[in-house]
Amino acid sequence: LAQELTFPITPFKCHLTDGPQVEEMTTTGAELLEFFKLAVHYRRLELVAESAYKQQLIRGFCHLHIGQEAIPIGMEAAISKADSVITAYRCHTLLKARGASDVEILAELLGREAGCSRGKGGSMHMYGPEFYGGNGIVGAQIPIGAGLALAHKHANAKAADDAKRIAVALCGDGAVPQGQVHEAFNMAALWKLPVIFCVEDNQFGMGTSVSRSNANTEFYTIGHGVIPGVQVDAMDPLAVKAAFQWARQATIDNGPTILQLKTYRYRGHSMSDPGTSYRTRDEVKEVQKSRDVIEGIRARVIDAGIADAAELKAIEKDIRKTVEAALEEAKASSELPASELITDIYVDKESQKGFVRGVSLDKSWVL
Amino acid sequence: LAQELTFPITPFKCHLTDGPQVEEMTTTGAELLEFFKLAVHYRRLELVAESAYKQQLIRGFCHLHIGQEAIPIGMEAAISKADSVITAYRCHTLLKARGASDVEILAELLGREAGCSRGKGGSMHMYGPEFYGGNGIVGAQIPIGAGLALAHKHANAKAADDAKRIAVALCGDGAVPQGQVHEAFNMAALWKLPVIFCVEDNQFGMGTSVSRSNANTEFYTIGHGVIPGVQVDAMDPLAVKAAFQWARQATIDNGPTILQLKTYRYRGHSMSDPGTSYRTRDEVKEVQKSRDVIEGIRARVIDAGIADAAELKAIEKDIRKTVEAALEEAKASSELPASELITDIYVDKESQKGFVRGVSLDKSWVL
Amino acid sequence: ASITVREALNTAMDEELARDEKVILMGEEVGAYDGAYKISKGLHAKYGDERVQDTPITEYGFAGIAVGAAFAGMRPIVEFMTWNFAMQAIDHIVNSAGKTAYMAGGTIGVPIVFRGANGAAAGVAAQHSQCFAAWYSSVPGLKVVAPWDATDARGLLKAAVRDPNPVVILENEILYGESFEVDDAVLDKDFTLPIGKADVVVEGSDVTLVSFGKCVGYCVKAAEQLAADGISAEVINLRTIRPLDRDTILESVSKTHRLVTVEEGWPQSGVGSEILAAVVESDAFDQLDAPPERITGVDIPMPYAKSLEEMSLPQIADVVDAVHRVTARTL
Amino acid sequence: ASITVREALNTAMDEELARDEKVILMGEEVGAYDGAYKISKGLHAKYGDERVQDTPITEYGFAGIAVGAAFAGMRPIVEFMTWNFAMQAIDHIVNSAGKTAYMAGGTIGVPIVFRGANGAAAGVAAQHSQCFAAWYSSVPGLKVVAPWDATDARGLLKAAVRDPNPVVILENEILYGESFEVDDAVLDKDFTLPIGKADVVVEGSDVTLVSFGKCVGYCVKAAEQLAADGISAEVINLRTIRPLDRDTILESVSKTHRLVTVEEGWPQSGVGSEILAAVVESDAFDQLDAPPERITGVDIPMPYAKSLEEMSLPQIADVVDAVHRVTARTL
Ligand SMILES: Cc1ncc(C[n+]2csc(CCOP(=O)(O)OP(=O)(O)O)c2C)c(N)n1
Ligand SMILES: Cc1ncc(C[n+]2csc(CCOP(=O)(O)OP(=O)(O)O)c2C)c(N)n1
Ligand SMILES: [Mg+2]
Ligand SMILES: [Mg+2]
Repeated sequence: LAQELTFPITPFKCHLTDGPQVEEMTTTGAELLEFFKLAVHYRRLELVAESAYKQQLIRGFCHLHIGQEAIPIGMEAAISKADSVITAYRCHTLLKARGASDVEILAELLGREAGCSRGKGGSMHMYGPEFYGGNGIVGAQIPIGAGLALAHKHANAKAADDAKRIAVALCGDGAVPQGQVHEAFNMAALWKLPVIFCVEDNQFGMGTSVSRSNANTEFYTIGHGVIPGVQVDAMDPLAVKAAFQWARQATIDNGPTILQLKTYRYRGHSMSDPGTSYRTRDEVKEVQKSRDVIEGIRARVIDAGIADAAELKAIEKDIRKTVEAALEEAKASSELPASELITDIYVDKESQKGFVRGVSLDKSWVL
Repeated sequence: LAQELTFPITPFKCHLTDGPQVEEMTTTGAELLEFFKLAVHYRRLELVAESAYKQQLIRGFCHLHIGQEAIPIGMEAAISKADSVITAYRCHTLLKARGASDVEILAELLGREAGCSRGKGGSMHMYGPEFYGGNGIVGAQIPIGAGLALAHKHANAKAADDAKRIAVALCGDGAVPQGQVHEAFNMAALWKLPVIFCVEDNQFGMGTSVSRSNANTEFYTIGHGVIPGVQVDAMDPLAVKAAFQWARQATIDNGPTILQLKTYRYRGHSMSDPGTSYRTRDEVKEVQKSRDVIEGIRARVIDAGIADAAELKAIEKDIRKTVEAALEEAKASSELPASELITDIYVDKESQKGFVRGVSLDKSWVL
Repeated sequence: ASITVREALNTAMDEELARDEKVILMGEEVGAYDGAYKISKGLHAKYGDERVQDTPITEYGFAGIAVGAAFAGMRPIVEFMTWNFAMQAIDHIVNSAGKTAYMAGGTIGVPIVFRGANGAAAGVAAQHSQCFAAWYSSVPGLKVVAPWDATDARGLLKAAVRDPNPVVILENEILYGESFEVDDAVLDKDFTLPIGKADVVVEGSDVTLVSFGKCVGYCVKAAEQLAADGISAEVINLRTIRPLDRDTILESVSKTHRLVTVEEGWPQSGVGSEILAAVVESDAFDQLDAPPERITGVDIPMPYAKSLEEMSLPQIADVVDAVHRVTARTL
Repeated sequence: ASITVREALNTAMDEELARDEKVILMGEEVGAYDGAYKISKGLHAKYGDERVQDTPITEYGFAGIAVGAAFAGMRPIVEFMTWNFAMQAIDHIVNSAGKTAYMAGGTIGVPIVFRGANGAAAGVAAQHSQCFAAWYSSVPGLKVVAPWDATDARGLLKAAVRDPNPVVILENEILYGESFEVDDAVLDKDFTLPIGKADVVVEGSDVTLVSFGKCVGYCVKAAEQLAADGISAEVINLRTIRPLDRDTILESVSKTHRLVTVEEGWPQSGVGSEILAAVVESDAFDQLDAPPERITGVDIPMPYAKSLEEMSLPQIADVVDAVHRVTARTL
């Protein structure tokens, strides 16, 4: 497991930077196996959510990250737990990668007390350790992410080099044209904010392919002629790790960077979208066959002799059990009592006192 | 006057295009003299507004275009009266250039019935022949301008080449970072809308110099890597004309283009701003001395022997009289009667019927 | 015939697109995807890109573009996937569409329709569950309608497209799939409903229930239950929230002497607030035999969890209870 | 001492910036230019770029950035040059600031202040003259205050900066230059006013006038005129519009039996609507001896011309007239 292994990675495309000047990544057997476990775990979490949704345990929107697992894996391998992360509604595995438990995530999906937002936020509004959502408004998390970076910039000024923090703000390809994303680019560049803007370029925003919503689909070049950008093969966690390692330092040194993370969404946009009207089934299958994260790592692990197929199967089985057990635990968590309806409107106890109007004056509260 | 004259123009900077490949512009004595008259007229209109403001005949905001006259002159020399124009609140001379009378503009500033908006819009909200404002929200006119172009695109599809129309949407340097400007860029590029996006780069947005609000101040390059752009010496009406001639055709052929019109604002941002805290008086004087539109044309006219200094002075005097007479006429225009308070909420007579609430139920109207 | 609200909206747009080539439809996923909620199903196939335009996820920008097109004489229908996202575009709806006719002294008209799902759906939490009825209906220059049934949906949408002024249509996702009986006249390609007129859905004599959109259905059901208790409720479907049909409301209250308003939106300065205020300010004040009541959404952001969500929104029983309260006493 | 509202706001920010280094001020022209209305005069010179940050004209973006900074523990004060421009940022104010504590089950707080001039100034026409009091105060999760005098301005702004929740401050450009007497206590660097409590500015027994911001001054003047006619008006300065101080209003109405609300904003679903509705829904209904009245801005976009503008807005005489109407009759 301590064995060093080196793999070629897809060349980065770079704009206004030389980028991460690496053509191969060196890893260890241990790391590779860890990546395998994480990929399997992240996917299983979403598969369990998917089936819970089909059993009507989960309501409303539920956006799965299946296919895009290399992003949280590579990112977390490169950034610090003290860094801040924010993303859109497709947030479950990113939160998991930050350190939340399966139960917290699944219980949130089920609307239970053990949920990371205590059942009040649901699929789109999850929060956790240095993880600030989960935002349902396309693009809105990008300036918020720049704001996290603004706070870090203030603190960094007085911090030792190894205590400096950054923010990572992720959005989809469909969010790139959003005006506020560009407003954030401009201010982040002007103020040299330590923020990595990441585009999870999964080729579609709901039913619209990337080129129908973006005049320029080379997102690593979208930073107004001033922000350096790198395009990354984001089906490979090693490439993602290399990109974030470079970007983290670049952003501390020089301000914002953009990562275009080329990936693919296997499922429909949300649970109600079969995901087949705007692309062919063959297209999906082709990606699954040739670029799948789990299969990619599996092959590397087996080829390098770190584990054999059966051992990996056993790991997968274990993880499946773990996540399914977490679902049971989540199910066992209680629903919020009626009294919780009107808590958390304000964050402090003092402000929660007073009159809260119910559906009628009669049903109102005076606390 | 029919004499052909050729002048060198400041080289254009071009992005994603070869741009207007001209290093000199040929004009006639007649055109040059006409430009002189227009420049003097546009400036006088604003000077008269300025003094009317100081006499408290005009209220609220009043943004003068003094210094930037080469833009309406060069633009109108190149585009068609059937094309549509929209700009921000700094709109008086652009409307004048479209064909409105001095009285319509001054009466609007005075809030009188003869005003182009019948006194209801004021300085920031003027409308006229193929002129759609006058918009008080920084940046908002840019998508609206793209929308005018969308309508033209529909009609152009069936129109003869010489009947094709475009839209010109102007904004200030301070408006460029606005998100909706970038949203409009993207859609205009995707849909190949016939729109020229113009940045009147007068170096300041209120008290903020261009480089403090824009990470990239080379606005001709700001079009997301897909929209061609040209930087223009917009203190020279001939350069502006050349740029618009090129841009008009380019936009009909290929969709949006960007013109960065380098100009300078002589006065404060609005009447309450002395305009001296964020720049030196010397800076303003230097521009006035070396790049002033009127003086530039005057020198050319005299040098070419089209008219002498005294003749030009006489023209200036005449124009001054004309505009001052227009002010008197505007002053003579009546104020809107009280009954007009509640007209124009809706544009049609039918919708204007019914209940309109006044300051009290008692003072309400039933029409 | 019986048609769903979705079909009503779809056929209304189809007919208006066919009638007037100045009419275009714009929005996210309205084209090739047939609409996020399939309201525009088949329209892209029939009318093509030029008439049914998919947009990027840039509400502010495309709302502005649509306003510009309307300035130039087109008649755009802008679909917001939901009204929650239209908050990004609210400046254009209010400042560019709503105020321009007035600012221009009547020289510019803005014939535009903004439509989409408004208010709470199911299980979509706080950012996706806001009712914007009170906000938009507070803005002079806009017209604001909220269809309840299929007749409303066809009649109001078609009227909106033909109106020379900006019209906001507040639809409801949960109603899209609901079927309603419609008269043959409603299916006529020139059927419109007058904007500004409320509809008395149920006549009654003991209490006036005023509502719009989905809650009208609750009121109708409540009226049925109340009838069993011998209470005769009159149900007013506002249809239009601006301009508000004061006459119909005041007349009804003068008859029934009791008033309950019902909406899913937040209470403070809501539509119900306006109706109560308008009634008590008028001569109808003297006609009231009991304090009027508002039934509204609870004054909280919408929670995700099902049990909490249900408690956050008015239910039929809340309407019934309120009526019992206001009819319990006689002056 | 006597200070202007501008000085009150300026010193309040200065003291809070000095007190807590997490406090920062952001907005257009707040820095080197000292503020478009000079509210932040001298603060940039004193605290530098890091604490007093000029922004580009990108309200949506910098509101979002400020929210992010608040998520991470800073305490940003966001100045909107006027609230009209904040319509571009309203999604972040409502969806990101207002709703996050609830959506996060209380795990995230958003200690942020959004402030700026609200409502009509003079001669700036429709796009620059809108009152947003009713909109923001309808949103649970926000607190909304509207200072009238220098005491309010200092006390509410300092309380807002120290509040762990998002607070919207609706100021008034015309009041900035107005001077008010203040107690010494008001000048204390730890002076705050409780958010959520109204202030009875004038005690009276014949009618309750409820108002906020600039119109409070009108009510005070109206009360003086009315006193000459032998009518004793009680004037309530709301100070906070959310959470509304129901108790103070209801108590007063129960005493005076008559109610007039005064605001410059549009009538429909305005702040006055809410107050009328809240009163008539409550037990105070039975206490009313006359229909309550709302005095509001006329239901139109704001015209530019001076004569029309004046007619568009409530004047002191309108308040006096309304009081005469509501006191004319006894039940
Ligand atoms: C402002 C806004 N407009 C529209 C929506 C509806 N919507 C939710 S997700 C989505 C597509 C986003 O696509 P992309 O950014 O590529 O992210 P992905 O779903 O692929 O992760 C849309 C249109 C929204 N949530 N917010
Ligand atoms: C959305 C918005 N924010 C702020 C303002 C206030 N404001 C009016 S003009 C202006 C400066 C604009 O500068 P620029 O775009 O360069 O145009 P210029 O005045 O130089 O012509 C500002 C901040 C506004 N009108 N709209
Ligand atoms: Mg995508
Ligand atoms: Mg400028």
